[in-house]
Amino acid sequence: MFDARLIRNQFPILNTQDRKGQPLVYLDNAATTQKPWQVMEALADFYEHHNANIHRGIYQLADDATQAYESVRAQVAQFINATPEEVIFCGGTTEAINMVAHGWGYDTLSPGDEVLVTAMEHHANFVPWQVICDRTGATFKVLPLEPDGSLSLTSLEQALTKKTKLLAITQISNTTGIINPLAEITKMAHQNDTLVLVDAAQSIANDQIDVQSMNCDFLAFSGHKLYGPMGVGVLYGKSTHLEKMSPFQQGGSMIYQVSNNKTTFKKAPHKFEAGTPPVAAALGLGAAIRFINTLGMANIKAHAQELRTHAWGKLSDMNDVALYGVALESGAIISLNIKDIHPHDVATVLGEAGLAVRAGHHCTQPLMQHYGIVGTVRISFSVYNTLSEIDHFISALSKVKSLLS
Amino acid sequence: MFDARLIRNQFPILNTQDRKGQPLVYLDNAATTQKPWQVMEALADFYEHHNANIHRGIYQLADDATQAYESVRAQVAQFINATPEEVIFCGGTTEAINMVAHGWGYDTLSPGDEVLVTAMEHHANFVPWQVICDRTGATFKVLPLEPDGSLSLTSLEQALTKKTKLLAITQISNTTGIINPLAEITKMAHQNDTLVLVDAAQSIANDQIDVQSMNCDFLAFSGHKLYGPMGVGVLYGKSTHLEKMSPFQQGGSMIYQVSNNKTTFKKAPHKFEAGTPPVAAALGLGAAIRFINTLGMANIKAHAQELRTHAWGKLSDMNDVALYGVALESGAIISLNIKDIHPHDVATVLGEAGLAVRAGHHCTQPLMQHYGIVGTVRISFSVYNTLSEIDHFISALSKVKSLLS
Amino acid sequence: MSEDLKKLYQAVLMERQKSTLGFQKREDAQHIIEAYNPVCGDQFQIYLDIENGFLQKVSYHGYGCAVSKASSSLLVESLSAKSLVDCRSQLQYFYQCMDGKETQPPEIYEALAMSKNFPGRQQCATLSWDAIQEFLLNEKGT
Amino acid sequence: MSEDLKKLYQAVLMERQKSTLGFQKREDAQHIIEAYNPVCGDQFQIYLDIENGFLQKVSYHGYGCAVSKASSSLLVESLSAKSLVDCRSQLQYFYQCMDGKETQPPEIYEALAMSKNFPGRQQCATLSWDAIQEFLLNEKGT
Ligand SMILES: Cc1ncc(COP(=O)(O)O)c(C=O)c1O
Ligand SMILES: Cc1ncc(COP(=O)(O)O)c(C=O)c1O
Repeated sequence: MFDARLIRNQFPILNTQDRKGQPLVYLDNAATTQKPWQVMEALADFYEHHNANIHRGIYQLADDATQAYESVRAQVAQFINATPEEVIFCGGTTEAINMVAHGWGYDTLSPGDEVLVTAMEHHANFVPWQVICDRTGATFKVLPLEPDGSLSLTSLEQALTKKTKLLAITQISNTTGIINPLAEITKMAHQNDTLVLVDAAQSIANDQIDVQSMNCDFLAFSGHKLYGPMGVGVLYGKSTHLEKMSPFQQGGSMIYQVSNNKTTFKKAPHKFEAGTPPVAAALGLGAAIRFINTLGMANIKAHAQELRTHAWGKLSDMNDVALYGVALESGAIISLNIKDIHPHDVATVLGEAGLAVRAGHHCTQPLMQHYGIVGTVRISFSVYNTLSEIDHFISALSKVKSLLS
Repeated sequence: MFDARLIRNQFPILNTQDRKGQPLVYLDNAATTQKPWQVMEALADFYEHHNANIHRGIYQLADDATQAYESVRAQVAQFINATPEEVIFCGGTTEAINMVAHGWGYDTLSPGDEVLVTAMEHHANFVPWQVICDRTGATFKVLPLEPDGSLSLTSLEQALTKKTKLLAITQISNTTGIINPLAEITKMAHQNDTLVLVDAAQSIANDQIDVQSMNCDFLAFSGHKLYGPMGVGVLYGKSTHLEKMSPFQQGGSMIYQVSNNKTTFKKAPHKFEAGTPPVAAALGLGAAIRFINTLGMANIKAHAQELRTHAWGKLSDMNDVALYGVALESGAIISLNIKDIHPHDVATVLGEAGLAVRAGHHCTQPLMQHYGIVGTVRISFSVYNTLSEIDHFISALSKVKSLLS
Repeated sequence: MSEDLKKLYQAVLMERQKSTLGFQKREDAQHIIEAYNPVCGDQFQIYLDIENGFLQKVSYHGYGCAVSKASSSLLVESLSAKSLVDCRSQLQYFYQCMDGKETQPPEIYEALAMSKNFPGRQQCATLSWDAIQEFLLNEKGT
Repeated sequence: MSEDLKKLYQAVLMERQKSTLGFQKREDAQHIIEAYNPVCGDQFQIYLDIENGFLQKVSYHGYGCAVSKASSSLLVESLSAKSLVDCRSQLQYFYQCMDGKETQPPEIYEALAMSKNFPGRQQCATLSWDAIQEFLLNEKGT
């Protein structure tokens, strides 16, 4: 294990204070994580020493930039146990999912086919499928959840049929932290020749991901939830799928040959990277992965579990607090509500005390409809959070209650 | 006017040396410009002081980040004389054009309709139109050029008919620097109710753009060609078009309301910004625009013209050099070939001498086909280039000839 | 706990939130106006009839935070039985208070105006008012 | 001007480029193999017949830089009238020279291998060879 207090030193923002001089207690890591200095350094280093457009240059700078960019691709591949050809850089989870929904879906789906998603999906893994089904005439199906918000594998098994062309599912719910057992799920899906797209936005920074043993067909995540910069993300896809899939965007760098009548594309992954990519951000992602590897994913996971268990215990002792999701086997996230107090009012009072928490539907309106609520207060943990920050949060909650109820 | 030598001090990379200890002579600005320290500073400042996900937070950090991001939108709007609602952030020119080709095109085009592009377009403003025409059954038309590579307004007028739903055209050719007179062109096009999308990738850093007086319907550019970071760009669209246009991507932040049966979207520009945007990069773009405004666009343009005129003069004195495009009224770009020497060989020898130039088709294969060549050597200028760098280039070219011919 | 925060939440708002003034569904209303904030999901319906140019039977229903609820309840109180003309000037007065342009605002308006000192909360205070304003813009007649 | 650069370009390459060894279109060839680099646009066709397991009438045509031309011309010279088996081992030998694994490469191979010291030029030296390799992989027979 590691000492979170020492890790904090690597995050400049955690050593700043807000306008009232309070230190930042950042518990909104599911929205975006803070960045260690190594990431800022990688950005600055690129622009100060290596900035050039990649893939097309015959001078040193352009070659350096290309090699650096491609080496991050190899690093990402290793991080998730894929090959570099299966790693596509893009803007983030949202773009990664849209690439598949529109690239794969447009060519593949037709009336009679089904796409299945769960009711716990983030809008990014829900709406693109709804839209492409609407365009192609395929049926968009939403798998209902158990009362506690978890997925029943029995219901899933029943919902999967030969008609189900693709299952789009999150590995960890960004609202409740509930973890879906993906290795089992892909096995079930593949029995019906159903492809599985995994939304790993929340799991990528919190658990070791191995696309081989998970055996997913596609997997999407964002750099900014992994201590990296905003504006870069990854789509992993099995080579056999990528070969057949149409490129979502067309432009420079992904072209094999262009003429007035006909255009051919390069092979994956380049086929899917049209135009100038976010090279500096990709290098920042590389630095972030190095940061994570130094800490060790097992330690990171254990730390998050310690924080969550501690917080869940304290919260479940408070009798006017409702908790959503399940106590155990969950990601670094807790959603709650205080009786009769709107989540935004809670977050405003906490914000005044220097606590950054999120309130609202967390881009999971279908899940809110499942629970019959409009929103929750969500706290989410990262490597630099400490038990005393959790205690600070718990005691601030009491102040909220005394002020608002 | 300004002194380019003083401006160089603001660009850290220009004060570095290559592995052989030679200073960098960077003449590949059309591919990407170098970045002044203010841009790196903006990136670091965001991550060290304001990093949070935007649009959804009820704490100070998230609010600061949102306001900073939105203030760059206002800044961009002012820079091109638009309103903030007409400014959409995206990954770059390529994504901006794809947003229109697929978002607008998919809903609008049908068999019998035509999309017109010119033979000087970058692949980014060529292939997406080819693909969407193929998908919708519309006709993709390429307007041939004059022998020198320029556009004839007479031919354009003849090619535009009531069938032409959209004309996609670059403001400045990224290969020859040829400038298209857009105010005249949009007038011509609008007489047929043809919309005009302007690819401003090359013009944005080199001329004052006023979307009102240009009267274009859409305009696209990238931050990284404007001294800003990679991974951020802008699509401008007239509000009336944006209102009707479908979002290219779907996900968080662009949703009005989601349910299993129906999803509604926010208004523009938010409708088009699905997921976590590249906030830091947008702030970097803001810093870049401030940098430009300080220099003054008229000065920037005059400086580039001085460099180009000087270079064109020297080059046209060399009798084994072929120049493409036109001498006058051109952007900060020159394309050339040395008799019997392949552009890549030229670039390699120049690269050894510390000169960064580009060689190849510059993502304009149709233009190469027009000229009947495979590639050119391209030099392109920016605020920090000096007349003595041009002279250095010219004398290096002589060495190339002595070595290779 | 800052003074601004106390002002925003205490006394006035808490009282209003607990009271049920104007909180009532009415499906047979002549006009049902939606007030929805996609960012936070707060959603109210405002019910009203217009009789001879006067707003009648104004009520609201829905779900939202303490601030948006108090503000909606205040709206019902402020516009009930007013003429369209008076409603429009009342709205103008409300926005002036919110912007801090009115030097001596009523206590409840002043408390609501505090919302602009809190990240992401400005819209809570004006959600229902914005919806009514849009409605009145499209509504002919004085 | 660096020594590496001189090595890459001088003498050997220049000579080959000027010579027209093996530079010839032949549309009636049994096999026409495309070698294309989408990054730079260099494009060659390699023409050959296979007779009793031997490569015959090998030639190339197309457009490319000095390095890729010299390399293609060398390919023609190296593989002409060789058996498939010999071609395969010749290819292996060529790649070993390119990788610097062969300690005493022929002068021309050594010159071509210099290309890897120049940004973006590695593929120029191997473009036609890569195409032939892929062709031979799919070609049954020894
Ligand atoms: C004229 C033109 N259009 C489009 C592009 C594509 O821009 P980006 O690669 O930033 O998307 C470029 C730059 O390569 C260009 O020069
Ligand atoms: C589960 C999940 N999926 C998708 C996303 C979208 O990620 P991004 O906004 O980085 O595209 C998020 C984050 O907001 C998420 O938590």
